[in-house]
Amino acid sequence: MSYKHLGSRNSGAPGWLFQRITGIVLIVAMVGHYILMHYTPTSGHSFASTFERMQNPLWKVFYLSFVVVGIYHGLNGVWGVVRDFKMKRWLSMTILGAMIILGIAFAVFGFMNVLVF
Amino acid sequence: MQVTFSIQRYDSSKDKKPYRQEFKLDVEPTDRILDCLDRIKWDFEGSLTYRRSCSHGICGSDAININGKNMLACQVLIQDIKKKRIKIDPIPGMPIIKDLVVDTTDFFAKYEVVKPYLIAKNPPPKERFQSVADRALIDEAVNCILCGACTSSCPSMWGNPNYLGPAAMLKAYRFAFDSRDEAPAEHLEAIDTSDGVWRCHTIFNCVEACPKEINLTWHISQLKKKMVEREL
Amino acid sequence: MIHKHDVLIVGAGLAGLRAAVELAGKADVAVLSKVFPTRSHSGAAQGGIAAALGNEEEDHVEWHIFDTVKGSDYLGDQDAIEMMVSEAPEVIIELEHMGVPFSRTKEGKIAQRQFGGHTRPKVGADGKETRVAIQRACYAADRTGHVILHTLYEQCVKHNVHFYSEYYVVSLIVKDGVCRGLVAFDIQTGELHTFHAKAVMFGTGGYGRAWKITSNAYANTGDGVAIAYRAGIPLEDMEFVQFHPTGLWKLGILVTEGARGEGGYLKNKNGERFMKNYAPTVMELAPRDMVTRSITTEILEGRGIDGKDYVHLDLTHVGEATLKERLPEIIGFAKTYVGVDPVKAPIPIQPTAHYSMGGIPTSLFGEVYLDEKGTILTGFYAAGECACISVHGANRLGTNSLLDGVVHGRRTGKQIAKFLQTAEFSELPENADTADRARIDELFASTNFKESYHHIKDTLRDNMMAKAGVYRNEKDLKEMKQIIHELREKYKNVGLRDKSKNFNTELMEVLELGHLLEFSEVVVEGAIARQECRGAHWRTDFEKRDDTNWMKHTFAFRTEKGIELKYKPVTVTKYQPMERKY
Amino acid sequence: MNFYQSGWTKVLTTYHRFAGSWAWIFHRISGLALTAYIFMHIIALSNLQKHKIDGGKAFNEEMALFSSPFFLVIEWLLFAFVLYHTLNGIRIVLVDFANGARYHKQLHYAVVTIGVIAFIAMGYVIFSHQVNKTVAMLF
Repeated sequence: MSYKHLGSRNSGAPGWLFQRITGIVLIVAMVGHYILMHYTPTSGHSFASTFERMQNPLWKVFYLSFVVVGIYHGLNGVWGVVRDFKMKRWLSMTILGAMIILGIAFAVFGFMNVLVF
Repeated sequence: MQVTFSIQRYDSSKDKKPYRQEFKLDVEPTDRILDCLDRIKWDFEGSLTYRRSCSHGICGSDAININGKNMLACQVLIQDIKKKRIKIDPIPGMPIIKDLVVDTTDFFAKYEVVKPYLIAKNPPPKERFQSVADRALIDEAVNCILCGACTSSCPSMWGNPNYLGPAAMLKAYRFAFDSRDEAPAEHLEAIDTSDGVWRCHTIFNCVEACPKEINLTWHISQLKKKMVEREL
Repeated sequence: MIHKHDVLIVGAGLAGLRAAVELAGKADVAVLSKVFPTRSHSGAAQGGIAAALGNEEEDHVEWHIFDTVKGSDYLGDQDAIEMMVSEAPEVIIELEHMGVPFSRTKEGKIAQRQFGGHTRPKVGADGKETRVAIQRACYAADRTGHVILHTLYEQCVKHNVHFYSEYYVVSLIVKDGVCRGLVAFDIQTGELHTFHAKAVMFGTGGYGRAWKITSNAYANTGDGVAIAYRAGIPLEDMEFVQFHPTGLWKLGILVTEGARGEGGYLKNKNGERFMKNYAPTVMELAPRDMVTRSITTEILEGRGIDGKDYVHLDLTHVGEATLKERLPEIIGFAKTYVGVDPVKAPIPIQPTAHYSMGGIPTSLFGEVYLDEKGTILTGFYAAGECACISVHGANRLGTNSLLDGVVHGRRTGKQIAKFLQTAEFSELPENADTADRARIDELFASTNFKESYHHIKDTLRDNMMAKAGVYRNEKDLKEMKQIIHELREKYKNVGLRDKSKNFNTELMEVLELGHLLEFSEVVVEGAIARQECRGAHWRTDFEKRDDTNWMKHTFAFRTEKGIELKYKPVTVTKYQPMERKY
Repeated sequence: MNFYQSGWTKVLTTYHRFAGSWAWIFHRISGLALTAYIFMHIIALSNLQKHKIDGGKAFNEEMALFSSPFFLVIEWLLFAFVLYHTLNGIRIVLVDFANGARYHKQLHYAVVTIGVIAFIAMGYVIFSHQVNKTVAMLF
């Protein structure tokens, strides 16, 4: 006898593993970000210092990846929450689609914030 | 000493919704909850219904919810519960047939999904050898009595009843990690789905609920690691 | 509703499931069980399953046969014992291949441990041969029954065996010497179903629930035995009921003999290992009937702990590591139920009703006898604890019960397969379920609750413990007979308070009580008649075993006038009775 | 027969919550909050895009607003979410890849202890500048 709901055959292994890897990456990035922002709280937040920092391509790469990894980790987490509820396939697929569009849109928007310099 | 039992009653053949009934009982601190249920049934309310058989925690019939925690009625003494008021419910997440008796059809259907049997061909004339260390790997997993306390305690299962649940995962582990099994992949494949092992969020409710003190989450995390190795 | 299957197996313990596995794929087989299959009480067996594998030390099938014959107090049929023990190694290997996770030796073979009554010859310094304990019990920690039961169920799942789980069988359909099926009700809906079959097999387990202190499950109410008896089948050797020496005090929960096999001591209130006075060569590893009597004697003579009705099982010297590895369940039980950590303190124990040697008389192949002369009832089979072949005689050796279940389940399965090659469906009598339907309707219709069934049950169990327990005498037994008569009268007025057909466990308990009363009378009747001391049947008004008059099996028949007893001689092949000393 | 089954919310609120379920609930809540925050953060920083026009004026004004005491408290709370999600994230990784499942409760208590200490320390860091400013103003 087989169970009526075998679930989708797609393995969740990559998603599960990337969630952990991106999590660790985010921890490192977050610590850096926090030190930077709070070590010199008055000057660190000013436009001048931000402008200066953004002239360095390495910082640009850092923030670009921060945006991508952050959005991925966040939305993948939300997707995990969504899948914890039994729902019709069309509904879960709609939610997934909306999340992907939202993710891409905000990634582009975030990129613009960085690439404007 | 006197203890109040508040028991959820429901007869699926006639009641629309469950209701609660209270019983006051003089008990000894060393009485089992099951003994108390028996006394209520025999002396007060003949229609109180629950499952039981071995009465010492090996058959797995009498998993119930006591004060919000899943446990075996025969394995908990009055003195283990520090309260004078004992709330008794059927284990959650499964349809109720009558009072404390739940429908376990789905639970066992999920168990069957993972191919819960040794897959091995061409047996040798004598026993298959297995080292003490290999046997130790499945030592905890073979203790499972299929009482359902774990699966019923899992928030992932409450949200998504299709989730296979910790008991089925443990069974998959028991065979996938048995050195004698020749097709671990077959057991693993069954749980490597969206309703399978990936719905486990290491909440540890199953570990708290297990009357045989099996650390199910540890076993599930071994399965996840094996799955990642297999996929990538 | 009528269901049709080639074979119906009642009871999903070791015997029933093993037979189902044997028949799966060869016939349309269905298993009925009043509890979900893995809840069967075979799962509570702890210590081990015996076979002369010789994995730990030299062993021979011959030695095992001898031990079983001697352990049975020479009441066991030696042809049956020989057959069972010879098949043992093969059957264990088969179980291992099915996936039973046995504990292992250093070389990776199936591990074995010592158990009561299992011995090997040893020539002492003085040239005399004595017998000392041998490691013969294959085990999986102290959960041997559990792992075998689950493995057999797994095999049934693999082979798509059809289960009717939570169906309670109420009667057999027998007509003109042919068993044609049975009547059962679905506990979940309360509907009565009729099952039509070519062959019916019972593997319904024992009847230990008739005693107050018992290691048996609530379910072990001897239903199969009583149903067969009502269907006109005699019962064999019912007076032989084994009391396990070590049950947890007051609760009767089993503490495996493996605890003594691992080196545990029995101590009285003086801290003395009293078994040296009763069985000097094997001490605590004497057969169960002897140890039980020794403990009971100690208690009766005032040497129980604090003068109470228990003695100590001391495991503190065995060592924490060994205990945790080999007896984890026992540690759990002791901590949960009596608040004792066996690593640090001795466990309070008392004898507990454990195993039913008697039951439905069968041939070596599980065919059920209709009388003491060997007439066979076509289409009906029995195996396991509910059957009496008789391999256990007057006293079963530890670890031989699982062996009995598996060996005879398998052999009966094979026999049924053979029978099915030629068998046809016999016609089902009309209205086969009328009587049962009437009985159940009557219970549902009862308006008053004149007698409480549990009061009758408690009275029965208390008295059986006191009067038909470890030690018996004529006066007590006759009183017991009278009590049962009175209780049977009261039972007629029992009614139901729960009128819902949905999962009515009260109805089930009432029907079970009827079965308890039915066979308890047979137990008492057989015990009154048997004027000797043999194995588990120990009469204080007789001094010893009487081989001249009593080397025979009791057959109890249900007649209009009451119970009629007849006898059948014991089959002796190689081993002549001798004094039973250890 | 109409089998009755309690709904998800009822079960979730009545079932006893052990260390592990608290950890899971907090992890979920903080995770969802942080995801929402990422989006808000990106929107907030979009003022940077105006710098070619206004030379960073809008951005600086926004930053000045954020350094007001009210937003400092909000920032401190945000840090609590970040902190918990980070520490429990480490706990989850230990459960998944190391032998953490055997010590999940101890790990949870460690997370809570370290979290509380770090939260207070961060409070000092955030508000000390404010305190310094206030002190400097008074004297």
